Amino acid sequence: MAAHHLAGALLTLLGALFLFLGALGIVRMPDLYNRMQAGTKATTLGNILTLAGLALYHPSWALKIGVIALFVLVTNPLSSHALARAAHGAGVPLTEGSVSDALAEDLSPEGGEAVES
Amino acid sequence: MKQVLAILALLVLAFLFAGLVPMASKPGNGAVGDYYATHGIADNRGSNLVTSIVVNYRGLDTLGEVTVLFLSVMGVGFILRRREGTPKYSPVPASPILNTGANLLFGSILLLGAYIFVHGHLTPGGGFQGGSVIASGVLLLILARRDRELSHDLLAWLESLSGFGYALVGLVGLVVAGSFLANKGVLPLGTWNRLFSAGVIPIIYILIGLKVGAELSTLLDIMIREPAPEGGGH
Amino acid sequence: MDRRWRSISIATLFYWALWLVLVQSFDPQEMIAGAVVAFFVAFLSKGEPFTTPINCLLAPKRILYSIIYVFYLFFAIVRSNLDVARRVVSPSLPINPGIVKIKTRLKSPLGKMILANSITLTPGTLTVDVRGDDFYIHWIDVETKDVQAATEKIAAGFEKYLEVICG
Amino acid sequence: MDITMVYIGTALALVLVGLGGVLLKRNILKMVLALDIVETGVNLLLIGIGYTPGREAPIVDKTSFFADRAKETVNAANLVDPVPQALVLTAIVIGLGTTALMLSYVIRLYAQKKTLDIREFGRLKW
Amino acid sequence: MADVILELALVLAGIGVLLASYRLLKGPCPPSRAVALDVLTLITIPLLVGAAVMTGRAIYLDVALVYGLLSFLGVVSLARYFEKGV
Amino acid sequence: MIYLDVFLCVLTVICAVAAMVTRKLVAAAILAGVVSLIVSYLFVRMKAPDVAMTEAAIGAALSTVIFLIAIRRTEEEER
Repeated sequence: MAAHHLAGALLTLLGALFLFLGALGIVRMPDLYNRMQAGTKATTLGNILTLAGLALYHPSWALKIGVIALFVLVTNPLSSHALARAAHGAGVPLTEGSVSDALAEDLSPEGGEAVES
Repeated sequence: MKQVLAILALLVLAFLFAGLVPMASKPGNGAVGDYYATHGIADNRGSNLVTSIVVNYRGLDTLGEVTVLFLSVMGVGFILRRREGTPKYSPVPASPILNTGANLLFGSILLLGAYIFVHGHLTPGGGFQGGSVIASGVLLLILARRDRELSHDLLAWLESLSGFGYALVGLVGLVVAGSFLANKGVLPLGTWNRLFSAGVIPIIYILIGLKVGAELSTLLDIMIREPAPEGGGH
Repeated sequence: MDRRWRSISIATLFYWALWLVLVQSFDPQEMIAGAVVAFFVAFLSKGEPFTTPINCLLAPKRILYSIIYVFYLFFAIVRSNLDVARRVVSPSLPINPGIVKIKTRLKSPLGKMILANSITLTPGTLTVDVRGDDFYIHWIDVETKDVQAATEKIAAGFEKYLEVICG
Repeated sequence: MDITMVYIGTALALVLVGLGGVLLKRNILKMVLALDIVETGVNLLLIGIGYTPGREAPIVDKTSFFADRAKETVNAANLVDPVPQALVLTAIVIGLGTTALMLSYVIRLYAQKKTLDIREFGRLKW
Repeated sequence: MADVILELALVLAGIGVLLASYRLLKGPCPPSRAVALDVLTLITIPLLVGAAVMTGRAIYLDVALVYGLLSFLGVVSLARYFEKGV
Repeated sequence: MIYLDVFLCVLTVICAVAAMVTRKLVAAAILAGVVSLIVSYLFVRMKAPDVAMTEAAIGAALSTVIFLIAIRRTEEEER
């Protein structure tokens, strides 16, 4: 067994751990925005680590797997941002105990109250 | 009453299906599949046997299927015909970040689509997949940018030209090699597993890719321009 | 040669390189087909990623800063992922969320996009909206509501490099 | 217990669920969605019928697949059946076109009666 | 050894799918389900690449490539739907 | 590997049932998208990369978006 197989498998396991943590995050977190914090971005790192591990496992495909990782790295924050913006625009409330909502303050004409939670 | 009948029918179907599962999972290929798998390379020299079947052995069916797709897009255009006023996209602008990202990614999506249908005879993929990928790229532009109008004339031209080219390749086969959409004897078959090989298969698949991409883009554009009902409560 | 054609030719080179990575071979047939396809793609997308004023893309300072930026971003991602992992696993769920506003000095759309994506990619912060120069950030652990201080905490590290890379 | 049976069972279950939706639901849009699921199930069923465990995808990109390299014949016992794959490949794209056609009918019907309940469209019955 | 670790990674990813589908099926509001969809697609991409690595044939990588580039479009279109942009 | 496949098969059926049962049409569209996502992975496992690619390209965005367009132009809740 080659050493790069073992290293690749370990890296993959680490990535899978982050994938798992991201999925755990969207179950545990109280509101949409926090779910996105934990969910879609821990999985991005998990994705990159997993793909790096698999590339190490099979080095002759490293470039192509790298292209996949690059696509994920560019596209995923775009979709997260679009979803967060849309959800805020559609009035999905922040959780109880949120500290501030500067966006809602700037949007409402009086500039006073935060949105109801 | 009807519901009870429906549930009864579903139960009978479930019973039948349960008997069908062991029957359907017999190992092995059919006789036709075995023939195509054995002689596909000798006949067409395209590595991807699925592509050989779609474009060559069953090329006429594929022509029919492309026609069905064209007809359904035409049907959508006919049903959702705008009656009055200028067509406008939805007034809600997308985030500027998404806008920039769409510009950044559009070229890569187009390139991926082109890669897929150019390599249809070597790797998985082909005209249908590449066309859908290109339509997805157009969808990204439609979603992210409101200022860029899709040129319907260009799409229509592309669509009809590639359809015409498909039929023309078939006719050339009829004249040169004696049967519609023939592959052997029209172009040199080339060497196995290189890009310029498999005769007319890559040409036809590129044409199908352009046609499907143009059709699906037109479909999306027509559907997304249909105005949402005024004050629909949501 | 005007600006449009220059950006199209740079984009052609970029797409050609991407094509060669995808096909993973230097067969001359692939290279010819790739050049043709890359030109068409660059033409159709109007030379898109390279139209914004990165006119001296090959300036050594920019390349150096880009490489440093990639490493900086990667370590930021790892560090804050560990932070979020700690929050997710711990039973009491120690979060203190809220939306704060920051101001950016970056002007070009590309720079703003990279900044927003970097902020989104580092967990703990999520770009919710962008209006002009104001970014609205959802912060999982709000330390300050002040615009200046929040900018300093969230965006200053990225801005330092991005100002050089794409203005 | 063969893995193929699991796949085919899933496919048939999807068909059944979709048919149940078509028969029991009253909302036209939901019925179109159910037909979409039926279509997915049928595609899965066709591919499942062609699948044999242990065989490879029907793409001959290695010389080891050849039975006779000079005559260019392939050892068909190594490959899964390519015919269902060719059928399903086009069926998916056509399915998108027909779904879009159905949905545009749905949009027009809603514009006329402001409801999607199938019982309101009794006039359309033959 | 390496195979065992890969299997373990697969199991972890499978539990991730389970948790994400819990949020998908329960999700109080549609945007939460969209987040679950996002996570599911992101878990699927390594699964596809992993399937390619295990079979050792490069042809399966193309599927992962298509999915990696196009999967975000589903979430973006959902987002545009929520802000009434579609 | 095989256990994961069996689990995903079960999940597919559960998602399809949930898509039929739920009254919110958007949720149904998302669930149908997940069904097509998992089915695409199953196609790869069944050695059909061509079909998997088609399903990925169509099911990832196009079929979801046409449902969303239709829902926006009609109504969100099933009554």
